[in-house]
Amino acid sequence: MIDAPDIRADNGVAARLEDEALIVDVDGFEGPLDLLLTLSRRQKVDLRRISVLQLSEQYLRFVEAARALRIELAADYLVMAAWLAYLKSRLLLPPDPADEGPSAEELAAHLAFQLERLEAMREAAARLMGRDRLGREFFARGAPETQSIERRTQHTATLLELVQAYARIRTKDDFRPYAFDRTDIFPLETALERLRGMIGHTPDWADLAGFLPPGWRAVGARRRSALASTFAASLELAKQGQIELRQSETFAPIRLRARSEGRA
Amino acid sequence: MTDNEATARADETDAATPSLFPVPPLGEQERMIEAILFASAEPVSTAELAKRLPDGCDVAEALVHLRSRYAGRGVNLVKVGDSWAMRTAPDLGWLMRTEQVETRRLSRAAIETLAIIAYHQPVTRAEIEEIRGVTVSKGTIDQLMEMDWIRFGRRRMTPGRPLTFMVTEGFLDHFGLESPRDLPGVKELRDAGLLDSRSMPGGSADPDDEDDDAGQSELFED
Amino acid sequence: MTDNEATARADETDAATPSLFPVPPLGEQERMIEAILFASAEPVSTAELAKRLPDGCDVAEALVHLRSRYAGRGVNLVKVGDSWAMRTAPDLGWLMRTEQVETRRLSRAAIETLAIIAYHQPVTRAEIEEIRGVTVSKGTIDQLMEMDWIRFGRRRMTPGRPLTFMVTEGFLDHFGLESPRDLPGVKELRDAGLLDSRSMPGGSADPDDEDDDAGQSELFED
Repeated sequence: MIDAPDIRADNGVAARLEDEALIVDVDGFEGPLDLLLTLSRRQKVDLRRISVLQLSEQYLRFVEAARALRIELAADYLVMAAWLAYLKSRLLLPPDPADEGPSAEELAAHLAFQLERLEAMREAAARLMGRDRLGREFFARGAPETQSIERRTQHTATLLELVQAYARIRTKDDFRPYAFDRTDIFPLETALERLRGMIGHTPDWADLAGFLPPGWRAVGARRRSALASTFAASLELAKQGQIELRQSETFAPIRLRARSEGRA
Repeated sequence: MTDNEATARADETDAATPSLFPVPPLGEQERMIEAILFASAEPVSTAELAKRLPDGCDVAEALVHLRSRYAGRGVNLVKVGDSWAMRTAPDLGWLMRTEQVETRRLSRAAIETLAIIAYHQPVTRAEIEEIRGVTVSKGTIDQLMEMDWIRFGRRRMTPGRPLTFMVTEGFLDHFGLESPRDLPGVKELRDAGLLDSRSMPGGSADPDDEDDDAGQSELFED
Repeated sequence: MTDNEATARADETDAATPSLFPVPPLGEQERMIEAILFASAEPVSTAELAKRLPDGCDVAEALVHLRSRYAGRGVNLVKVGDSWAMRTAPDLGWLMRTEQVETRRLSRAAIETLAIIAYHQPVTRAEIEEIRGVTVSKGTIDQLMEMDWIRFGRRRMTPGRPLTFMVTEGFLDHFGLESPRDLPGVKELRDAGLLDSRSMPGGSADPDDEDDDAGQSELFED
């Protein structure tokens, strides 16, 4: 640990022992403000008269000691250390008239206010918990009376249930399996139906592409989907013996015609 | 409570063991029995009362006084077998009727429908179904209407001019809300630890939620 | 009851449903309220009492009488927010060992968060964090909600429209408080400026501060 020259010369050893005790307990602190409040008690003065400069030094010394002991402090403790180092330098230097924003004294006063407020809330919490409490010092009716003739069912819900229901829907929504956009899909069933209706009028060889429904003929995803479905439908009809298919060579247009009894 | 009371109480705690303390005055014994009978879930026997009161108390005598104190009141001290209990005066039984209202939780379908209306109002039935992913039964809407938690809003100016639903004053009142805008968003719920993340598949839910919330605040933007 | 009273009251109710029944005398109204409050373990609101009593009853007046009747008794009439309840006298707590319930132990963080919400309400999560100097863990808010000690308040009308938290009637009941104004030391704290929401001068100050104070003083207005 480094003894900076500005440390009060009061009992250095005792202070160091106290620091080490604090470091061991660091997990017990509820953040840097809590630690500062504990440190401030060493000054044994009213929080309104606390020396923020001295407190900053105490805190920085604590952080230094932790570093020396290779104890890792959470980030918020280091952020506070950086801020206090800045505040300390501002408090020690003569004020720069060009400086904008709050003065070092204002910042220090705010820190003192925060500590005072936190301590006040701690005390208030203790007083609150120390009050006479229902089920401990005073009691409600042990046997509430609900004898009665009329029965009426009434439904109810709490706000928590309501918002949780909503959250449940929304989160379920987030995880709904990805569904294809159906607007660009030409289903097989539709193609089959369409083709079946048309083959009666197709005694001669006709190009498969000619059977695509209107609106699905332009090049693109819709045409690909319609073509695939219509082709699959034509295979199905061929299998059922209702049509004949022909392709002169690989990649040549596929042609089809109705299968007539006479030709068979 | 005052310090005096605290001290007094600490002193009296010892009273059950052979007592160095004076027997409390009869009026005080009456108070004690009154409190015990009030707070007890079951009728309390004279013997049990004697055991719980400080040594030297005259339970029988105090009960006589207490009984006459409650005579003709809205609540009476009655003897049930060998025990004592406080009971509503028989002539006021009719007042207890509303006590018997049986409250049941809303069904899941109803609460989800209600939540969607609250968060998305004014909203059409088709939109509710779109969000829930299932059809909304007429019974659900009727139930929520009957509870005076939802009402019809104006018609949507779209083909078919569908009706919309909104929540009512009664809804806001029941849920202690100033306006539907005060409903927390999904992200706020998560931050408050009110979302059961176990129910979410995969558990890597978070990145999507910002969206949700944005959607909602957008919804309520003026 | 006298004929005079009956006539007087008949005049008053004409506006509502013309009642065929005379208003019960005040003593009888007191009995009815006594019975209702004894029968319920939960506080009952003034509005609910008025609803359950016959038309034309003066609930507020009857409550005043009932309260003084039970002053100093083993069971007292207490006010909880806008509601009323019968509760055993706190100085007799030592007698009630058998009725005592183990309350869940709260963490220090939860206790402090609760106190901050009670004293600063309506308060946002960011403000709680500003006061404690650490983030509020998810479990804390969740736990306090589940105990029915805190609830959502209205949103703060500032950028981001953050939610606020407030304490509930259940909180007041548990801690024997008539209203948040009766929190221990609240006046001293306010006078000392310790309930002001003051943020770091010149820092990335919350623009909500003006609004803060408005919300709070409104709450504690007498």
